[in-house]
Amino acid sequence: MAELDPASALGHRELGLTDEDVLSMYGHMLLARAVDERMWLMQRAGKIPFIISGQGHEAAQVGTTWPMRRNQDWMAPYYRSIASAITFGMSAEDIITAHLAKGDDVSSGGRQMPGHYGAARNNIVSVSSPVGTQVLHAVGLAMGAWVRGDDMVAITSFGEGTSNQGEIHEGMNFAGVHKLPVIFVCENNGWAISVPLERQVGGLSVAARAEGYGFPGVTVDGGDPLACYAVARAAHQRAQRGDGPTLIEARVVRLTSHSSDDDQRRYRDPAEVEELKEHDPIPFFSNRLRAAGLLTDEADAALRAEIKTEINEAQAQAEARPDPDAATAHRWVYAEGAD
Amino acid sequence: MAELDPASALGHRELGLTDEDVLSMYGHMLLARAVDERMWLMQRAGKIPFIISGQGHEAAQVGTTWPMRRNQDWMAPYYRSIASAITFGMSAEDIITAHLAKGDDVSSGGRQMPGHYGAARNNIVSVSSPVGTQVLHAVGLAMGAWVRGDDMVAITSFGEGTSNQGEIHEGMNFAGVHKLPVIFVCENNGWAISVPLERQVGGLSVAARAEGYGFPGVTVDGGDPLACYAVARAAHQRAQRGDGPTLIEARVVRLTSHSSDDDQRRYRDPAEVEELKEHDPIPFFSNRLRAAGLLTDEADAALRAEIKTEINEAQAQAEARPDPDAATAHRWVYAEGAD
Amino acid sequence: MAELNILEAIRLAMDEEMERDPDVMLLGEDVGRKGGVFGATEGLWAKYGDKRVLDTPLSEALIAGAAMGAAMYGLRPVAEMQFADFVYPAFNQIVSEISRLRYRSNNSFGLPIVIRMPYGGGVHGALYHSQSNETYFTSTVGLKVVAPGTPADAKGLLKASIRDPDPVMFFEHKKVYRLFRADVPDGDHVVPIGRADVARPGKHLSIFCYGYMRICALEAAEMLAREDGLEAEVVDLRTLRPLDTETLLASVARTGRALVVHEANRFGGFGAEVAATIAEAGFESLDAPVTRLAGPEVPGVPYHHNLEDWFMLNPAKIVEAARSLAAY
Amino acid sequence: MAELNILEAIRLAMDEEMERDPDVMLLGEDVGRKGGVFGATEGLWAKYGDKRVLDTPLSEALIAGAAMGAAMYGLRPVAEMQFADFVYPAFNQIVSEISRLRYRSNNSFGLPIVIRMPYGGGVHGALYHSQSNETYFTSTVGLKVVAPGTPADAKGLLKASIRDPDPVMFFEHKKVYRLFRADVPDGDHVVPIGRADVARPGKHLSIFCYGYMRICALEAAEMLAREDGLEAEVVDLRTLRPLDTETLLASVARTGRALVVHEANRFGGFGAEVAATIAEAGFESLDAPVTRLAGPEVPGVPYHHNLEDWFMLNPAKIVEAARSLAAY
Ligand SMILES: Cc1ncc(C[n+]2csc(CCOP(=O)(O)OP(=O)(O)O)c2C)c(N)n1
Ligand SMILES: Cc1ncc(C[n+]2csc(CCOP(=O)(O)OP(=O)(O)O)c2C)c(N)n1
Ligand SMILES: [Mg+2]
Ligand SMILES: [Mg+2]
Repeated sequence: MAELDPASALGHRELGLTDEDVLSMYGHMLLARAVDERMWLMQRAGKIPFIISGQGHEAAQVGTTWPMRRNQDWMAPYYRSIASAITFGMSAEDIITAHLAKGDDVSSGGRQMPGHYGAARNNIVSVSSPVGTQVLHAVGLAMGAWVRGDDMVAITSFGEGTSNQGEIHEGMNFAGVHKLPVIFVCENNGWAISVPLERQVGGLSVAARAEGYGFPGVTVDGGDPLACYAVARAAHQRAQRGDGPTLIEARVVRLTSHSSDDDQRRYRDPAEVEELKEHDPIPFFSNRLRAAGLLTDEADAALRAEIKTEINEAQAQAEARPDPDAATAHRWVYAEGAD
Repeated sequence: MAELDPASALGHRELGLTDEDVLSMYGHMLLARAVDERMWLMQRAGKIPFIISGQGHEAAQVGTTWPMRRNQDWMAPYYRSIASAITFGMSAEDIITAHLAKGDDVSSGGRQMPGHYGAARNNIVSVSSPVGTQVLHAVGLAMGAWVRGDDMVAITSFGEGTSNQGEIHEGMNFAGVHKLPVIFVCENNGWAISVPLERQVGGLSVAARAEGYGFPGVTVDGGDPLACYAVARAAHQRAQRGDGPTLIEARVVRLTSHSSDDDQRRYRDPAEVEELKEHDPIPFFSNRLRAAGLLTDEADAALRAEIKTEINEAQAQAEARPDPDAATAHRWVYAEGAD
Repeated sequence: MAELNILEAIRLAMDEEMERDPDVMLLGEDVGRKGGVFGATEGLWAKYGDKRVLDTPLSEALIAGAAMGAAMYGLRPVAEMQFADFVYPAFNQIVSEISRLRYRSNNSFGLPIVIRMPYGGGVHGALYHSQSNETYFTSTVGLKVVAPGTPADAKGLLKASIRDPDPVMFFEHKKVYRLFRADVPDGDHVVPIGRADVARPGKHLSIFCYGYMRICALEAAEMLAREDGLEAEVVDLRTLRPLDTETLLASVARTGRALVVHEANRFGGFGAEVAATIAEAGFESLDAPVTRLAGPEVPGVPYHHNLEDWFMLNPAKIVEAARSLAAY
Repeated sequence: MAELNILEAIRLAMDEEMERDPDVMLLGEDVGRKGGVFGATEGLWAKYGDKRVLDTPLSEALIAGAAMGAAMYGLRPVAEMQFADFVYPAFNQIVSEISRLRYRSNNSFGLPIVIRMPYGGGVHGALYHSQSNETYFTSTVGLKVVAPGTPADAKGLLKASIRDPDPVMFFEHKKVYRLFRADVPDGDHVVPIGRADVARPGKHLSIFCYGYMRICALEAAEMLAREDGLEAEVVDLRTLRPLDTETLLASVARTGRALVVHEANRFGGFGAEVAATIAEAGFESLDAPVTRLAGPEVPGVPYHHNLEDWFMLNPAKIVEAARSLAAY
């Protein structure tokens, strides 16, 4: 009797998700968080000079990237996209290796800063630092698929402060003109380093901008992975149908300071910082899964233990990898043999 | 008996305009058109190598700039802004002198191309060619007044193709955040050189973008100077009250090719080109003034004759001015005496 | 062999490459139905359709950034900036992104992109339709920079650029677009990037130039030969980055005198690199200081022809500089 | 006299100028409450309020463009780009607009704007938080470019820049922000733009440098004196545009040898202009080729310290280059 099954209250089945799927989503969130926390530890231990964190964004990232088809769709992420990168196929070891800047790190061979993910083999565009540039790359990927007539959907993410870069406007408008298959995800955590939403975004809503480009903008609770999944799935279907882009504004929290170089207590109300924990998407989803009868304390503990082992191994393996060799530092400015 | 007075049907009195005012608006439109036509003649006669025209935009320009206070408010115009510049205080002679690139041309002393107006003495920012840059300057002027606490309103204009430049997004958003006293006027003539609105503007409405920045966007018939005046007056009042910017999208027609270097028959439907004349704002307003009993054939003819004389004199005087001296070409890169 | 002007050669190169390779696409403002404001893409929209010859909105950052995305996806975009003067809104995409992707991804991604830009003065274009802004790109590691001066080179270098696995900034001087016709080899005529061309051999001094200055320098060399009996060697650099230092230095070794000529302003211009390279690596060959002749230190070409003439280099100015150098 | 580091000197210059002139205002990302990501504006928001110390949205073109509008209105904006690496979205405003307005308006408008930019590597910032991109601005006519290397110069040059009637790009090397403290004159200490500083006199060769390289060059000069008995003259250019050619040439006239040192990549870097100027105007003084020592030809500083160390110049590398040059 469906109405007595607490799991049905979760609503995931209507979205075409199995019980396994939602547990797997939860697992991805946990894994992303665990990698993230580990990197802060490594930073404090002096192993990594700098870290920039995705804590608080995991539900939005896992939810919005979940409908994307691995090795077919493409992603142009940003520096907080640990959970997105993991959902798209990068491993915990890949992420930690990148942060240790090892010579065979898949993102950049140790050339880029922490937080700059990328993997051609996973269709993940390499992150660069100037905020917002990736939005145009996602639009270009979508344009490429449209020119060729391929079934491909591109997704890209960025912060609400970044939404004020001119390039984002140019990209969204063009995607609107040609109804390109691209999904724009704004992870709105209310802060761009020290500048709050009210001083960043005229009108306070990033989603509201989509209408001006002729496509839908939706605001979603970025703490709820299933709500994020629902809007992203609709966006993915829309893109595949040739109906064009969607802008998703996921309201999230930034649980940490902007980066390990920042101290948010200098500009953020202590009460607000105190309250942040209540908006942590991980206990939120964990509780929902328990309420739905999909997760027990034991299963949760087992999952976390498994992840811990994975991270320990990932760190050990990553640390054992060779550092980059200065003798290769001049390479790959241009294709080799080409000039 | 007001209801029997045909002039009241024009509705200008409700807008606070006297009969003289509307006739003066009409005069400004005629003058701008006459200057414009004269420049095409001069171009064909080989006196000016290049011209870019405001024909079709006059009602929108006179209407939107009419509420601005000369020598108090500021304007950052664009290359079609002949009628705006004239309304703000530049003379026919100034405009023709600029096109002849004379040495004492107030805009640039012969340094800039035709169409690049500007006059510090009239609070008109010098036009440059990269489209859209002026929007940020208007925002900066408004910011300056806001920082100082001055009563000043800035107005800026640009085409609908230009609305897709990233800089416009950055400027509008910032103006929205701080409710700066600035009026954005998009003169939407449906074409950006050869690229039509449908391939330029996602969603087809520029005005719709304002909402995304938290301020009103209004679409207005740019062929009707009083309608344009009405929205601009409201925008000016709003700005003065500290309520922030307004985006006005004036739907106009481009009666000419993009410039004297272009031939619109190469890309524009002949039927559309044929039909353009029907949307000419000058006969439209002339007819309305006649219907309102404010203009007779004789008065119109007299006004036109007067303008013709003005233009003839302006041309004669402009032509008599000295050409720039190459010996001065190196000057004013920096303030002189400063290094 | 066909007799073509540079504009026709450029169009032909794009046409042939689009026929050869379905991944080649064009994008830019007015490149479609209108065929470009200079006509460089005329006829291609009708032939290849709306998507492969794509009229973009008036958004230069989009043009460059979308080209980058499409190139990652596997296409070979040829983007047009309507004027070199209007490339700056795309500067972030070109300099932060396009030039660096291969390096920063440790060769995971490469970007076969060409950005074509009409540049240069002497066309009554004033400050914003006359710029020679190659220096911003020649000093950017990760880009290649090409500036042809003949129809054959225009065709051959554009083909090489389209086939190149890395981003190429392709500078087309507006003044020579239709200035003259010359023989252009048919079919697969590819001029390798990175090689200068000794356009005229000589023994008394070397003139280094590119683009429109090639034509001016050749004319100047004629005058010098005729009037002064001076044999100037004219070296057309053709590719500015990577620079063909070997050919440069060999020329200076022969002549002992180097005159570097370009239209862009002198201070910090590309000529500084050429001069510094010669001054350092060719020190022993030099019988006189490496001399630069360049556009004046003003922020753009002023409009009125009195002022524009003052600004522009021409054969007479080159002759004058060459005479002083030869007399040193 | 106070003992300050460069960061403190910069903050003090802004504070004093804001006190002196109510038209001076600051704008940029995080310059307000946070006091800037490096702390350069710390305390100023509390002192001068929200409007005169204005946190902008994350929009660099806006920062530059609004500064221009405000300057036309009569203010004297001091804009901060959070990192020099992030100036490119503002490039159009700076290069098309800010640098040209006075010229193109025939002196109707002038723009007293300062754009402050933390630049330079050696701080584990990788490709996008390490750039030395001064070349894009030194080759732009209409801008002035300043790069101090001492606390006193930082204060004095920033004051001169704020008072200057024209736009100044002000480069602050991140690595020296807090590297050392030194005496800074109190009050109205203004160092004129356009004058180099002979930081250490010498007779065997001249080392031309700026910013962080001043410190490295002075250390190198110590080592050369101690270990080789070579007296290197260290000339800190301080202002890159306009360049103090007089001081440069006078130094080369004394030493006969010139080593130009900068962290930016070599090809087309600012050193090319310095070298070309010396090679041309100082030809008769030179006993050896003008030599450039610069960052390697890669598109940015790579992150891992193995790679970053490979990239960065340091006293030892300068010593080595100086020795070769002296031995020529
Ligand atoms: C073009 C550019 N300007 C400035 C910066 C410095 N910066 C890095 S992150 C950041 C704030 C971004 O805020 P938001 O977009 O809201 O993303 P969040 O970090 O909050 O997720 C800034 C100013 C940058 N990386 N790129
Ligand atoms: C940044 C930039 N890119 C390209 C151009 C070339 N250009 C000049 S006007 C124009 C079309 C402008 O169209 P729109 O904004 O609709 O204004 P309209 O001319 O129709 O009034 C173009 C592409 C330019 N001036 N600036
Ligand atoms: Mg944020
Ligand atoms: Mg238009």
